[in-house]
Amino acid sequence: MKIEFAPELEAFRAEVAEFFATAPTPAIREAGRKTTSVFAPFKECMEWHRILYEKGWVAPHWPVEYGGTGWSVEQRFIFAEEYRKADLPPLLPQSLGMVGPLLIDIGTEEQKAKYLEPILKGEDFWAQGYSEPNSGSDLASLSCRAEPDGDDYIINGSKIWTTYAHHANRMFMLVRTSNEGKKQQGITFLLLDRIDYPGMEIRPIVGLDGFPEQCEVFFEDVRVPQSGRVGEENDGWSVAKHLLKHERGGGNAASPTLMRYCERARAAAAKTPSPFGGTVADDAVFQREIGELEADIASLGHFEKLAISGHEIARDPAFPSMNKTINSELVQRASVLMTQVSGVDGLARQLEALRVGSNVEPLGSEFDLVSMPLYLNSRATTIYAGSNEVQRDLIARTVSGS
Amino acid sequence: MKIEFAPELEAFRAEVAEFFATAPTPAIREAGRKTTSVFAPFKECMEWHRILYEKGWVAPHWPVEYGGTGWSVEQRFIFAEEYRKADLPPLLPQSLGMVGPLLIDIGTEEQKAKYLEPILKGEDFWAQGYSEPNSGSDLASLSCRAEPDGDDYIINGSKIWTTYAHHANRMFMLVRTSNEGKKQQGITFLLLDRIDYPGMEIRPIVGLDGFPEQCEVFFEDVRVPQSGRVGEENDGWSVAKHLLKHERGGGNAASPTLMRYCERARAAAAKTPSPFGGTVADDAVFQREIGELEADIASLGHFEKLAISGHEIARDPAFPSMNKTINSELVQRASVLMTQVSGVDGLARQLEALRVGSNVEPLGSEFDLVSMPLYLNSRATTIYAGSNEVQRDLIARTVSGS
Amino acid sequence: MDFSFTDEQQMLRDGVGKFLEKSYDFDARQKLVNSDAPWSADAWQQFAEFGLLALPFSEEQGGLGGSISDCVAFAELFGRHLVIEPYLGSVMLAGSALAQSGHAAAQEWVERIVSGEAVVAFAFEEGHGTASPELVAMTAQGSGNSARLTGEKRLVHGGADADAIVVLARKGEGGPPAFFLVEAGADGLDARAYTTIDGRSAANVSFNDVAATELEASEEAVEKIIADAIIVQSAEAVGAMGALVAITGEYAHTRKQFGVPIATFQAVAHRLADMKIAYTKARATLIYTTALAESGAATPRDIAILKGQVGKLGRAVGEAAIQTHGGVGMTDELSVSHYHKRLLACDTTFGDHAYHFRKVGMG
Amino acid sequence: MDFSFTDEQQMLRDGVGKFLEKSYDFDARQKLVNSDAPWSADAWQQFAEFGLLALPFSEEQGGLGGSISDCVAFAELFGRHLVIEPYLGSVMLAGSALAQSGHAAAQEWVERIVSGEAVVAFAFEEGHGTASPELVAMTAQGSGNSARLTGEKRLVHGGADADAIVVLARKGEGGPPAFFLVEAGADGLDARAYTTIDGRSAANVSFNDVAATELEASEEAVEKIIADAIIVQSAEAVGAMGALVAITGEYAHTRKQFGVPIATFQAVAHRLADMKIAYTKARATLIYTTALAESGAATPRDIAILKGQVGKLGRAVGEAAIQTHGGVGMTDELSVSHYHKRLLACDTTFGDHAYHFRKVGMG
Repeated sequence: MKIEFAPELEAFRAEVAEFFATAPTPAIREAGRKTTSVFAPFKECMEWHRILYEKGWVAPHWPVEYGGTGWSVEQRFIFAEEYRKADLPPLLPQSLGMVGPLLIDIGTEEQKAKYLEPILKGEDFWAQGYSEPNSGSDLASLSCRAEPDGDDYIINGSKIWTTYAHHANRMFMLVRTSNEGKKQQGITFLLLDRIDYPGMEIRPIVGLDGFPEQCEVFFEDVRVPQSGRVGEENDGWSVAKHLLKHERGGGNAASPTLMRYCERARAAAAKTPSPFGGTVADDAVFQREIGELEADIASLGHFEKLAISGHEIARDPAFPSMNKTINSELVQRASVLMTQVSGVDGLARQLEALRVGSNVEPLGSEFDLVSMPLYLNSRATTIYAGSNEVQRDLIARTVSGS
Repeated sequence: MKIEFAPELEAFRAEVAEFFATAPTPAIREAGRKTTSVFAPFKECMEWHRILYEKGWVAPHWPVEYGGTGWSVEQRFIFAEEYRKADLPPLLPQSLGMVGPLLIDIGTEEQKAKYLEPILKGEDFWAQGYSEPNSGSDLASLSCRAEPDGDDYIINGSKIWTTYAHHANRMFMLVRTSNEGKKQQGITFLLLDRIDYPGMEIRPIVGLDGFPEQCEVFFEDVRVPQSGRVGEENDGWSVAKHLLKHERGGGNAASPTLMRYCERARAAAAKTPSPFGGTVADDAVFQREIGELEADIASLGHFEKLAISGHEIARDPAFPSMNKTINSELVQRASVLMTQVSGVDGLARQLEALRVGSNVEPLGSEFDLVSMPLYLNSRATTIYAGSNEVQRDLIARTVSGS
Repeated sequence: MDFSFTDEQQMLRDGVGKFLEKSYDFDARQKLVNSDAPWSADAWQQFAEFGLLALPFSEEQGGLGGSISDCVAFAELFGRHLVIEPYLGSVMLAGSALAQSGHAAAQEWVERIVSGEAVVAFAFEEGHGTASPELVAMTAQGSGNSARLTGEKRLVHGGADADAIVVLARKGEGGPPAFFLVEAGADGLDARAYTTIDGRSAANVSFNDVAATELEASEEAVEKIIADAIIVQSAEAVGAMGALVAITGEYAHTRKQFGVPIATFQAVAHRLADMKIAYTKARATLIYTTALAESGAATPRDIAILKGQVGKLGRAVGEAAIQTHGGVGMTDELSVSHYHKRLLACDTTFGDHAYHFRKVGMG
Repeated sequence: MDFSFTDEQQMLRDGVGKFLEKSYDFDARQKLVNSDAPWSADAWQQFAEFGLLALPFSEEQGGLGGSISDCVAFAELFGRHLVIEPYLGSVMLAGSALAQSGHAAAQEWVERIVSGEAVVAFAFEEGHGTASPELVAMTAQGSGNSARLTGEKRLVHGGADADAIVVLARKGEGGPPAFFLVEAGADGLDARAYTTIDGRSAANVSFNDVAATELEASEEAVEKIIADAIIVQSAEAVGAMGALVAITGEYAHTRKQFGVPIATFQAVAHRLADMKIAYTKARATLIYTTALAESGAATPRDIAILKGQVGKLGRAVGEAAIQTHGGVGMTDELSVSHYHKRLLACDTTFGDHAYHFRKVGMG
């Protein structure tokens, strides 16, 4: 066993920190500080995406030949740590973390040639059309239907929880192409070149935090080319399962973000008087709680680092589900702690002050502005991408005595 | 709404406290302090039972005509509070809390005449024969068989988790008398006059705390009279369900015992140095934890008092299951807190020093002697009398929107 | 012991309940929250007609001489319907502060509150969480009719719209907390209005050498007024919890996944069971503590237990309700998230559950 | 980064594992625990033959110059088999304390430990929970070869049976903690022996002006020795957790209730999932922290995180295993309760998870 602490790595860290200190615009920085979700404010996030693309750092986890950086595990972690320390908006996962890696793995050469570069460049943004009003945890029961018609499919039905569909220009989705056999068998995975095909309608859904992050997408006789299919017709379930590994397990490590939440909570606590005297940061109960949270986040970090290094832990079939479960529940715990530090100053609804570029002053600190929306939004983490109940079902299936 | 705080009640409290201060023998007091289970040391517990019988206070929750005290709700709570404050051994529930109330409710006049008085007097102690090695949570699947034969039944099979069977002289049990229909339908409830019928064998089971509290009871062609049947043949399930209400819901209130654990933990904490300075009792984290625990115990007390006063809460079909669930989980939490106060001084196995009348000095304090055995034993509370999983299933069935 | 509502209280519940069912359903409530009005003047008038605004005041003061259990009786319904009107601030807090004062101006304000003619806000919080009167730092200069206030109060419900504000501040440096009356529009008074996450109109109010009238009050009176407000707010929270248990139970029996209602999944069923346990515990503690208070026997520890339990259990019920609903539980459209936000607000004001549990632990 | 065991370490694991499977199964272990012997002399001799007793010592001292990851490699197996021999006390703690000393007597003791000829106990705890060397209060009078010890040490594993005891005590009033060597049978030494809940022979040892030899040690050396012991003990705990996950998974798939294996009940399945998550987290932290220590980069915070996580997660896994087993999990007969008691002991010694999390939180 060993961990390298080579001097080159410190030089790399300095290079990354320098870039993060100079490259982002003020609006990008503001968007980073005001991110209260997995999904950062769209416009500034994509601006930042394009700056990172120019630098060649937009997709560290992609293979070098497709535009990845070829960094070591240590470098990727240093990059992630510095990224979070700088409070920069996280890049959106749908294109870079989901459909991109999927196409690299199993797309046709034509699909790769057509789609990967615009993803890297930040020209395209893909929405994910999986869930339906009656198919949540039971995703395989989806009924949005695609009928073959010549070289096309005709789609009818609807999708829901399609994050940022109102910002997207492309969409990947699961459709039902057959009702024969098991419900998993008649599903097909489609890439849609446009999100404004005739017959498509997108309706944003206002969330409990007041933001329209999710959408519902309706299809009425929408004609799309069959060439957008990934994998075989009726074999979309295995394509989706392949992709889920990227969604749940891979992509970016979550622990640096979580540790950053703790740092922000500590900084705010140091300015907050405790009803028991001194500041909240000095309070034994706060220290006990944040200490446990940080220990749990550290364990997630260890888990992530072992996985990225190629340790057998990542080959456990339960790995993606464990990663998703641990991460989502820690986001919730961290955000609870943040709202506790904010106290009553988190109870004001400040949608306008939260907008990037707003000239409305927050009522309290910037920390108090984001803590409650973050908490509210984070209630979704144990629901989306396969609810934690479904994840635990999957994990349990890998536990048997013999 | 109102709560009486009449001056007579304070006089009653004084009378009870005076009795508890003078009536118990030293051995009974020692047994109380060394009780590390729902089940107090048998010999001293029954001595105390007989002293309470002489006083007329052995069964406050029984109807007056059968030997109850006729006390008001307030008086019963005062009695329970003073009882716990005096650290006296709790009376064993099988006879007074289970089979006694059952017979009062639905026993024949003969059964009442024969069994109630020896229970009150502490001459009889009943074991409960419900669970079997293959029927735990799924109690209705029990297979210990009783074949009618003239005026008798012939019993074959075995029972397990029969608490204190090695101390008992009588036993009530569930047997299978039919395999027709649903598994609940062929069960019969029997009273056994003796626990040493030919063909019966009792084997104590050593628990994780080192004590033989539970037993296994084997039956090989054991002949018992049919007159011991309660209710109809094959209708034992409804009899058992009736009894469960007493086991889970009624009988004695648990909150005074739990509050007493907290008092003992606080007293020990006041003598224990904290690694963070001062004593553990002064430590903010300890205060935060015991405060939450005491608040939860207070809520259980409120719940119990509402129920005893006849509030609608007690008529909720989920009441017994909620009571059992809350109580059992609080016992576990309280005992965890106690072991935390004891720290390493709870790690010694001191079975001999725990015996009532032992002349072996405990290694540390008496508190440190009992905290770990209590913790270990309390792991059973969420398992026995219907596991908490089964209880939650039952509670959930009472939750529906319409 | 008797922990049931009286026949009269049950009648009051029936009446208020019918009105709210009819005129204050969730859609109407949301329309109100999203309107420019800080609250519904119609509903307020209706509350006056039911006598709710007069309830806690003595008959000599034009009130109905009601008790704390009377208030609990209907406050559960306020919680069930997510009522946003400033009953707690104007009646339970500011009103009670005025009513206990012998000051003539105070008596006039009480009459106007009782008639529904005026709403008075209550300014207490000073930021992050002012859990108890002993933590109030704002200090008045001068006393009697010529007191002056400087500083900021936050989360003042109705602070920008009320006809007057009762402020809790110290009587001079290191002095005890006392009530001060400030009229709307007073020089140096500035309110920045906003809506809270639970749909209420509130304001952060800054005081720049504002003229105020001291309302003499004993420390016990201050403590009792806050304690009664905590009980009534807890009743609201318990009402909201009960609604969530019912709504979530209904949903779990209706919503199908994998071909069966999700209530048939044990993980969902056990969560429903835990919700019911939490609600039942919270309600038992509410009722018992109300009965204690009614008998004049509720200690600060009893109030801390109630506040802590309702805060903790309410949060847990809200989070469980959202998780059980899945995606739709995350939307603004369903009531579930609004109940949860109300429960969060109840936990957070007057000290959250962590504060109160620690107070209990301090003995 | 490389977090895998080397081929050599894997071979060591295979060898030790085979021996334990064959000679140290649960029945054999229970027979040993219930015997009069404090531990198995045969097993100890076998550990010597595997080189385990020599492993952490330098080659100049007759050791094998092994690393902390070598020790972790087999310590997981010690945990899986609930090994009761005093490896931690005699080799990791007393042995390392002796080895770092330049004292001639100390070197002789190291040789005897390495050969398996002697067992040396380590006296650290002073009651209720001595979480860290800085909390040691026992103070030595005098120094060098003529130090004198007075006071009590508790939970000294092998304290009544060892050939010598290394005591951690302060060098004079307010002085830094240092190691002192006391030979068995010294005047004024009195050990009250007992068995611990996890089946080990321990003693509370009282010192009444007992002659001792000071083993000079820097504060860093003391801290490092305790940190290494915590890592090895954590490896044992993680091994025990892994065993519980496997045993409980097996049981849940075998035991039937309501006509189906209990693993098909979602409440049981989710508990199994949580057990696996806990074990995986604890093991990831064990491995990462071991690699850090191997690179000389483990900070006190890293050690506190490891100790806290293994303590908390181990307890949770043990409790979940018992609950899943139901009644039989409560018995002395099955291994489940013994694993749990071992995990409780691991949590409790050297400061429990609450202590370490708070240390982490103090920053």
